[in-house]
Amino acid sequence: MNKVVSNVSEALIGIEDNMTLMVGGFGLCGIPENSIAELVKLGVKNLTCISNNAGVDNFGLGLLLQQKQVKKMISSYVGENDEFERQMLSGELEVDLIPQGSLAERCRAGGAGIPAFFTPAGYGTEVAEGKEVRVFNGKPHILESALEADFAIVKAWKGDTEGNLIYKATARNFNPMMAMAGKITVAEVEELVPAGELDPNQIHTPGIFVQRIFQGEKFEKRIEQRTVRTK
Amino acid sequence: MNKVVSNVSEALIGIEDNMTLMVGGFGLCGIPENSIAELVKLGVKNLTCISNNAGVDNFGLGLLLQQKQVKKMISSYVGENDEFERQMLSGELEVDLIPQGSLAERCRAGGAGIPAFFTPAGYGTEVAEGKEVRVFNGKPHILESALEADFAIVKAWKGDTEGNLIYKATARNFNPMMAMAGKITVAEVEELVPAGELDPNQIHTPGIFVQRIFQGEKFEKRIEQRTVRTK
Amino acid sequence: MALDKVGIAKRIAQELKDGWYVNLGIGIPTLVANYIPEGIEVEFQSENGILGMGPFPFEGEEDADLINAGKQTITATKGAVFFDSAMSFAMIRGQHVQLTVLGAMEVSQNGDIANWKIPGKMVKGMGGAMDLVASADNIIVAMMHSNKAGESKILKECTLPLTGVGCVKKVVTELAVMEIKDGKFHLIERAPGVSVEEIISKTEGNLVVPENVPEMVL
Amino acid sequence: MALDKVGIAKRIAQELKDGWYVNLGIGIPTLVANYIPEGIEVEFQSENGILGMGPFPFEGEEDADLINAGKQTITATKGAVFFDSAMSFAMIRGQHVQLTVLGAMEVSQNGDIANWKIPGKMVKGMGGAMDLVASADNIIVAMMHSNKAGESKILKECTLPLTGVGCVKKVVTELAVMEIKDGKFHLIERAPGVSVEEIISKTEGNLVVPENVPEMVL
Repeated sequence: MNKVVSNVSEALIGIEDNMTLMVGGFGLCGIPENSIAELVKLGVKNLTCISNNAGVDNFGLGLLLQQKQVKKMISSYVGENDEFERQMLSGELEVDLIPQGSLAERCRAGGAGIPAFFTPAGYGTEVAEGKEVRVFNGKPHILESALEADFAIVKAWKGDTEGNLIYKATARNFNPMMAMAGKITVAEVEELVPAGELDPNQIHTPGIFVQRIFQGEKFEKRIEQRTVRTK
Repeated sequence: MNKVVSNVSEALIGIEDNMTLMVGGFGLCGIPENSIAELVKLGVKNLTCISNNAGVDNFGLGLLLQQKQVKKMISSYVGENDEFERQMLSGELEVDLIPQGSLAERCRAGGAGIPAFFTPAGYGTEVAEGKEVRVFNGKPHILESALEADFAIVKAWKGDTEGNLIYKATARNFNPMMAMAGKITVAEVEELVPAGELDPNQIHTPGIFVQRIFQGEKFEKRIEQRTVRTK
Repeated sequence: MALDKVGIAKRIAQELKDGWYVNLGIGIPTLVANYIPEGIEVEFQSENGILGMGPFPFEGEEDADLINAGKQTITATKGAVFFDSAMSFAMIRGQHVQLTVLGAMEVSQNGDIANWKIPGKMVKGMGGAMDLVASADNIIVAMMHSNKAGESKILKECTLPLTGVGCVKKVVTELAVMEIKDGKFHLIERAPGVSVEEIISKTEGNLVVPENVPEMVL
Repeated sequence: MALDKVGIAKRIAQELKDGWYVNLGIGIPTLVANYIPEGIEVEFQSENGILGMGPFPFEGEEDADLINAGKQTITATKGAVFFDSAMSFAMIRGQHVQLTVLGAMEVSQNGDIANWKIPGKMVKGMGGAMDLVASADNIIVAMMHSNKAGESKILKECTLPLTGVGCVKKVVTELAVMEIKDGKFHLIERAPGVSVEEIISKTEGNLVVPENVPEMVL
């Protein structure tokens, strides 16, 4: 089943204002750089973005925030993204902050047909407001619901023409669950190979979850915190 | 973190009458043969076994059924196992039959600290009896709870001294989720290698879930339905 | 003349659409893989953990670690993937599989299906069937119209413990293709040489029969 | 004399036990990895998807695809594993990680912790902290005893939005080691040269002080 599209423009056909997008990555690690650049170019607005964080001010999803293309962020971490924090505190941007594990599991649940599940994370905090609480084994849990998206945009290391994906190291992060949860899932990969070249035993995201795949033109792979030791 | 034990006897130390065991495998594929043989030898009784099915009459978990070591099976499929069916119909054996996907997800939930989740599988059937029903997106779902076990016994293709596991082809099946859900997880592997020899990007079960690992002495790998075509 | 198993499989294969991921149950459904219409590409999922199931292996090339949900030795196609059971049912429950074909002991006119248990007599277990029928949008049942005693299995209401409720969309038997909608069976096609009267007489459930019932073209 | 950050990290490192999997938060907790007691082996999990986190890479060997939860470039030890975020929090939520060390803005005497938000002023987000504190059996907080204005952060009740409820077991500050039980802080050790009186004066929450409070040995 050939899922290959010729370039990023073709990959993002159908993305419109007001849509909900999942965008893979953790910080600047494992983010779909080419697709994000294209979203800026397209100028689509009022997006709801589900992404663990929003990159930094001038890279990653931070670029969409700068252009005011995002209406709402569903994330676990703002961190060092000043523009994100500013827009949130000023009320320009709606933000739904949720625990990182719940975010990951809610994406997986969306892809796996599980509409809701109980987790202890967030009990007794703002996160639990308005959510059902139930005690299991003497411990209170809250009911969390599945997340889905019109488009999920993920980044992988290698992919084949059938849409099978392999991620590298910690660039895997949220990408596999988001790939499962998109009505249309777009994968940009560093290296696109013919079907049969990847070991079927070693695929991280089976191609059934991927509708479109392309080889990204350029990956800057910016490092957020370069920490080293000397020899 | 060295998880290596010297043999199957050492691996199963602590297994006692009345315990709950998860046993990996689907049919005779990916079953922990050496551990099952040892359980027969140990003669532990009144076991509750969580396993997709119970092998065949004279191999796999069928061996424990023959020896009347099992009080209760929690499975999705009886299939062609006549002794399993006989003991169930005669009432000698308690059986909790649950949908295969729910079984897999309940094991994963047990390992992942999710006490319960909603699934559409089984709604309107015997499986739903006594379970909470809730409608999501217009579709009724039932609440299923997590499964855990005193011991989970799994079989992998390759493993390293840290307990990291890689499975082969469809012998993976229930092994990864059961590995997550055992209080003590025992892995028997075809090939045991030093830490660092397996690609960290390609581990199916991270060693954190495995308490004991050993190289199985002998794997018969019996085929249940040999189907071939001629050249 | 009533169809044989191969005939049923051939007719179901006509329902396949290009680009679909398909789960085939044990028995007749498995045969569907042999009759994929020309010019379309589909991929077969087996719930024990493979996407891209290929034909049986050549003699001597069987691999005990590579089986389908029927425990038969199989092969993997180019671009196939192996995964665990939780991932497999994530695909199924999450409706990423476009078509499920499975067998049944009974089907009712509101789309209920029973195929896992005869109380007191026989218990095969539901395996993955309950997940499949509760999740799939598109379910085709491959079955015989009557049981060995000659009693209809196409019923007003199922008598056996259910596998799923209101989920079957289409039934293909040795005699007919029927759609289920509005709480009734709708006769769509009849097997070559089989009369509408025979189908009516062997169908216990409410059957809507249009004026013209075309013969299947296999 | 009050401890510096390294001192706090060194003291917390004494809590490590052989065979533990440990999650270290951003900031002081990260430093704990540098002071693992001799003769024991622990493995570090970082919730963005690695088990077996090693030291920072040598210059020129940084890999943008290999970072920790603080977005710092790291290395992987022999036997390390990479995984996705769902699997990572399965480990955490499923209590497979034996110890979590994290920072805090406030801790209360019943074990509540606040560390993600100052309403109207600052929002970092909870990241993985809510999952970690709700799940871990063993949580140690590394923090300063007071804020920059000199106000105690060791409180009767937290004033900031909570990260978790009744979960903190132990607090290590620049002045003291305190255990939390029965709704009170219990002074266990004091930093070298720091008086019990100073600790009492800087602790707003109820503090149980035994007759003899040993100095930390670092």
